[in-house]
Amino acid sequence: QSALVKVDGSSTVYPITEAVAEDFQKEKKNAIKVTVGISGTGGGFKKFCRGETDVSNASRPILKKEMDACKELGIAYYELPIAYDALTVIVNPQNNFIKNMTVAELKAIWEPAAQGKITNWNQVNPAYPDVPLKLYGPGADSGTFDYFTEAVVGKAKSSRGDYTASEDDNVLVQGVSRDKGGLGYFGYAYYIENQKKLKAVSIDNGKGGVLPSPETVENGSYAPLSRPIFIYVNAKSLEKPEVKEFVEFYLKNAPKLVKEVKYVALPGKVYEANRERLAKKKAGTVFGGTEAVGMKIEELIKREAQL
Amino acid sequence: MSDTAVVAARLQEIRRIIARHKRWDLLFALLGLCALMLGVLTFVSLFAQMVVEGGPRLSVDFFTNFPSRRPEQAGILSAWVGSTLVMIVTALAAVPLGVAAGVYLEEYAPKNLMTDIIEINVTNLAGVPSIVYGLLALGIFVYQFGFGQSILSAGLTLALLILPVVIVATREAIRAIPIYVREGAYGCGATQWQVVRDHILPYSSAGILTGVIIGMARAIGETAPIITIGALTFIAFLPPAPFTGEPMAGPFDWVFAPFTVMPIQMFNWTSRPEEAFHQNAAAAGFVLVLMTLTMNALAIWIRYRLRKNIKW
Amino acid sequence: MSPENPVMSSTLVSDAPVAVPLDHVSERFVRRRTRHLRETIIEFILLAAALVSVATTAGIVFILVKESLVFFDHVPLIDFLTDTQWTPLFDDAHFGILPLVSGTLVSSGVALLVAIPLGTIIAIYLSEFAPFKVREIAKPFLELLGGVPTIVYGYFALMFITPLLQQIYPDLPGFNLLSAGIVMGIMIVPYVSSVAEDAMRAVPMSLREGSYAMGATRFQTAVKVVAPAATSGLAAAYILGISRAVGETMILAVSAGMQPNLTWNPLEPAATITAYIVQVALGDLPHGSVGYQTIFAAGLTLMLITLFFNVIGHIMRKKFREAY
Amino acid sequence: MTTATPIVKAEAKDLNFFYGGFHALKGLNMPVYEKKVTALIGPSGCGKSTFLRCFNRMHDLYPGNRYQGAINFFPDQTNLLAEKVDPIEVRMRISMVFQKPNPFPKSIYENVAYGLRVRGEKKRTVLDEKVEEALRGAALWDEVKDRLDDLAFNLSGGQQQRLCIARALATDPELLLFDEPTSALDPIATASIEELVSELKEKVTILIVTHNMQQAARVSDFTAYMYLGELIEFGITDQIFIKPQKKQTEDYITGRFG
Amino acid sequence: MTTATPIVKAEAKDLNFFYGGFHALKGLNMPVYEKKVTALIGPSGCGKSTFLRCFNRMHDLYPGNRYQGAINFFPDQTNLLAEKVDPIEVRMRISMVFQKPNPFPKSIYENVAYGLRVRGEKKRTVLDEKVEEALRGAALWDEVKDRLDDLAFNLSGGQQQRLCIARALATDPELLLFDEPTSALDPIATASIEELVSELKEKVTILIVTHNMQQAARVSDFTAYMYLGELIEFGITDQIFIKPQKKQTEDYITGRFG
Ligand SMILES: Nc1ncnc2c1ncn2[C@@H]1O[C@H](COP(=O)(O)OP(=O)(O)OP(=O)(O)O)[C@@H](O)[C@H]1O
Ligand SMILES: Nc1ncnc2c1ncn2[C@@H]1O[C@H](COP(=O)(O)OP(=O)(O)OP(=O)(O)O)[C@@H](O)[C@H]1O
Ligand SMILES: [Mg+2]
Ligand SMILES: [Mg+2]
Ligand SMILES: O=P([O-])([O-])[O-]
Repeated sequence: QSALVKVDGSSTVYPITEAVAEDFQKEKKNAIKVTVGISGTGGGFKKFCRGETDVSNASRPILKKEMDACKELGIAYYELPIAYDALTVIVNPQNNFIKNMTVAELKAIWEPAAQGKITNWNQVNPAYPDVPLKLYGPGADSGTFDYFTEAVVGKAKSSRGDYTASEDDNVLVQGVSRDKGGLGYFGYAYYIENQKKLKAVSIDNGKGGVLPSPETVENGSYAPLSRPIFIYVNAKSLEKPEVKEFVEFYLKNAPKLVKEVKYVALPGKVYEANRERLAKKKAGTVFGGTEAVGMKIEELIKREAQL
Repeated sequence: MSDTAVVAARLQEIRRIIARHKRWDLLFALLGLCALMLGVLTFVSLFAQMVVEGGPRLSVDFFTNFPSRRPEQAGILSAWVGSTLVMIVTALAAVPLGVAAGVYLEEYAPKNLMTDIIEINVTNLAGVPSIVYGLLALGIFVYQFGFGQSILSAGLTLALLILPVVIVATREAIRAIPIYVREGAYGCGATQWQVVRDHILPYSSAGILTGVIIGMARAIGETAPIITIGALTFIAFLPPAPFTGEPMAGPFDWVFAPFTVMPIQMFNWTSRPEEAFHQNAAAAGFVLVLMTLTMNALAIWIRYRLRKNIKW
Repeated sequence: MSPENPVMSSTLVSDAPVAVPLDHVSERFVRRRTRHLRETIIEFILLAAALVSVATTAGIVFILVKESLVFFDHVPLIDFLTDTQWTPLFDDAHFGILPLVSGTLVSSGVALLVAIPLGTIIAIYLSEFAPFKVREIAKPFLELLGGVPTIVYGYFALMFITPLLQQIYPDLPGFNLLSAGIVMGIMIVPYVSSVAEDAMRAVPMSLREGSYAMGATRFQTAVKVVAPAATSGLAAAYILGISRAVGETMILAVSAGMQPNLTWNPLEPAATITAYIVQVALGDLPHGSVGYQTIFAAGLTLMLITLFFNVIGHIMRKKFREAY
Repeated sequence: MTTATPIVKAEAKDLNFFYGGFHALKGLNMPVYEKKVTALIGPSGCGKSTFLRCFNRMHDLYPGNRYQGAINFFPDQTNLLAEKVDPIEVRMRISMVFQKPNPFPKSIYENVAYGLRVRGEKKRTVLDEKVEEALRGAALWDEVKDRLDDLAFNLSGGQQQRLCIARALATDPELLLFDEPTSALDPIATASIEELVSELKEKVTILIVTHNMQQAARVSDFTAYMYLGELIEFGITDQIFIKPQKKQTEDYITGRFG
Repeated sequence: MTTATPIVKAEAKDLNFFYGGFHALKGLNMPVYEKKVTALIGPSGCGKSTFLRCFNRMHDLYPGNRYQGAINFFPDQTNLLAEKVDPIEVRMRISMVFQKPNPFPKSIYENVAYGLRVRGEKKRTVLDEKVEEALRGAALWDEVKDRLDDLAFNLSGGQQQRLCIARALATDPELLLFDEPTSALDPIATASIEELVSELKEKVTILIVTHNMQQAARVSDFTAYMYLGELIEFGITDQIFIKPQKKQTEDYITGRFG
């Protein structure tokens, strides 16, 4: 039986891990095998906390419930942020009255109170024309949704419900690109690949509109909609040489591969910090079982240092 | 009025009525043809679209490569092998189980409340969403029986999923066997099992096959339940072939191997942002339909051979 | 002689055989032990196979009920049944199943409005009108419709049918139950048409002859005699179709909008029970949370709905079958 | 038997029939006289049913069947088998009752009304009247008049057969074909149907197939004996049974056959 | 007719039979003599087939059927209808040939060999020998000896019926039941089967149902006339046909029935 590294979890993180696994296997000439599954962050953690997988992809930090489950079986883990996903707010390309939106405007649109009431662009801002407002977003079971609501509305999972939801972001792309009054949000990669059909909205967080781009994400100016995504590594698995090699390979090659699959790489020092944590065996999460919104990279590193 | 005149008048009346009714005949024949064409054309256009979009991706490499982040290098090797193996397990489980259940209900079961309950139960299972089968299988096959996230678990899950179709088809096929064939066999002193083995099963096999085909066509396209029980998406190696490798694999080791299947690969590519992956998805869809087609063609051929010898 | 004692018109009758002891059974006619045992074992095995489907149901029900019980600890049943909002994963959580039920019923309804007439017409056409060759070729072809991956249908609805409908009805939202239902209907057509055609072909030729002999046309024979005579088989076909429609997932997840919306209007977007279950089962939610458990309560509801239809269908079919 | 020369209602002329490659009827020539009962007898498989079913073009329902020759129908002298004659038109004039009662899965009323509805009759009063008349004609009215909405399947075999006769009568056919109408019935039902046939011939021409020679002798005016697809002998029933011209016929009738 | 006193092979004693609630056979008492042909005649629906099928417990196949009384079988002195008797053992000794030829969709050889295979015979030589013997016994050997692997369906109706007889003969039954074996056949096939029956009785006891009185007269030694589930008259065939004791029987036989 040749060495095997088992990874499962988030579909958002999947493309990165797939790229890493592919290259890793090539480099090891198939002496070490890697498998990657997609059962969602929640499904991934379920397996992870039963000790069935070595690495779990996660598009959000581990939550209280999952921490408890892991603890129950004595599973310790390392939490490694590996990339940024810039949540991108997009509108139909024919929409020429929107270039820039404030977080407050987004909140007015998405907060629960808006349900059934804010149905026209001119209700968002009287300067906007009389065009029906149609909303598109990820399903309420996704990390993206949790993050967006917390960042925009101010409370995780607090959102209006009358929007078209899909787990498949391409469906959202289709929706907004065919709907003149459409507005939606999803991962940056989908915007990059569909720039012809969509228009990104720059986000004004008090300091003028900022469009998502690798630079603005990395320098922290695209806020509060850039979120880190993670892999979690089973501490016991890490004692196995194949898992150790894989994770090291992951951290080493992440900057290059993350870019290749159209996500935004974290600053080099984060990967550095990750390596250090592994070396110093600093297990656990820095988020305490809750969503962390708008956390700057610096803050993240600082928190990690406290582990 | 003469007799002839009366008849002539009547004839005229009849002809008028017939002409009127014939219009309906024609209209309905057209309507039927249109309905048929609607179905057939939908299929043809779906298929054509997959060919047009995915055609350029079809090459030997596409079949022999593992998944990759680079769309032009990504292939479906692990997926088609996985689908084939899972289908084998599914067929091996669903066909005997479904046929045995059908035989029991049709030939053995006393016609009482219990049969009614089993009958309702079977049709009811046909309406349970496939993902629920996945949840069940995760608990039973993966954990309870300890089969793990393997080809075996997946095959059995899909077998449960298509069981109702196989059972219903089996029963219908058995019902079509004329009663006098049974009587002839019993008349020779055959026991119930001998009648089933020597007559009922051979003569109903064509109809059973139809049910197996419909069921397998559904099974090969299922995604959700297989994901639930833990099929992978990236897997760059194949299950161990019997008696190969180091240490040598046993004859059935492959059933416990991790795997992926075509619809998962396809689903994954569909939801990727890059357009090029969507072409891969179309190509995978094309291959999937082709696999279904092959399965169907095989079965239709067998069915034809079986039917040739049997006409009541 | 009385009629009870038949006339024995010959002397032969007098030499009646020796009286037979009442329950004497000669060795030759007693049951062979091994054979009987083998038959019993086989019957038992077959019964066991039949019980697999029962066990499957039991397993499903067990899982659904077990998890639902936890769910109903958090959510009163009355809310579940009467609340008109389904937002279990939102901060302001509501647990009214009705929007999902309405979505399920409307989408299935649309699908059946497509599949049943279309399937029936095709079945009648194939069994009563089409030349032999057309039937033999068209039927397997149609059956292929059931083999196209449903995700392909989902995109077909979204990218082709919806724009097409928007040509006719410009106000149609990009996601709606109508186009999802239509495509689902097309997918189900072979289920209905194949089984229905089998049923109609099984109608004895003597009934057709009776009708034609009265001077009826093909259409009259098909509609007035053959179809009514095949009612039981048609019902089976429809029930299979309904089951398939109610259980379908992917098409709806892709093209219906996934928006829990208490509406009976197929022109609106909505979510169905199945689409909701898949979405959550494969999503980010921590397992074991109330949000995750909603899928079991939803699944249980769906199962009860299908059970309801199935029992009605079963009773109806039995009644019709007795008519023969 | 009446003494006046009977009128020809229909007449087979050099009639041949083929089931695909099988030559089932071989050059038949035979008249059917108006308002008489003509019986077709002969051993099993000799082509009686095949012949009968030519009259209302039943064979058109199955592929591969082929007619040759003519069945001329009077008074309009139509060749029923001609290409350009619509089989539906033929069947509207010539009704048939089958060996096994084959009522439709409908109510008694609707069964009888079926032929009328097929002809486009919708008026309830007309239907009511015709249905009653036909049921009376088939000697069934008294038994079913209170349960016209019952399913036809709930009738006994003999009643079902009489229902089928009523169905055939309702449309005032010019010729009535019976294919062994009593072979599936018990003796009591058989007797009542034989009686009915005798009554019916006052109004309509009847051609009846039977494997029961006693029945042929009882109900028919003319009898035709067929053997292996050929018409061996045709004549007045009494003559056929008392003094057949052909040895073959005699053998068959006296049971010394084989 | 032989002159020696015949031996009783089987005997119905107060036999009643019920299809669910329907009382189909009413207190039948009748012997079946060894190596003789006994014919059952009577109008359609009188219970001939029902009676015949009691002998090999065919009714056991359907739910709701009920026997009462006994059919005693000799020399075993066993009541075939007794609870403890295994119907399969009964059928292994009492073969049946049905009204419609019902060969299995298998080869000619396999059709005949089936009864032997059911009994566990696997030796090819034994099978070959018995199959040939049975086919010769059914007067079919010469016609089919070169095509034993052909499908049975490719035979003509008469050949199929003889094949079914061969199938029944292959297992050396003690009693052979025929249910209207020629009613679906043409006269030539009928004649050959009647001849066969006459030959067979040298080896085996035969009980035959027929609706054809000439046939009964030709082939049987004893005849039983049934009516509405009752046995009206039983006796030596010649006596029954020439001088029946009952008016009812006479009426039926002379065709003056109804
Ligand atoms: N559909 C068919 N295809 C081929 N041959 C047929 C078909 N129907 C009947 N025959 C043959 O045609 C011949 C005449 O059959 P037909 O049914 O007319 O006989 P019949 O005189 O009515 O016999 P019976 O008294 O048994 O009803 C028979 O040899 C029969 O085998
Ligand atoms: N399965 C059954 N259920 C109920 N009644 C039946 C069943 N089979 C036959 N009968 C009835 O039993 C009676 C005797 O039937 P049986 O078949 O023995 O008649 P038969 O003398 O063989 O007539 P035929 O000459 O028409 O074959 C008939 O009245 C028939 O309707
Ligand atoms: Mg006939
Ligand atoms: Mg009978
Ligand atoms: O698969 P996700 O957890 O990233 O939605």
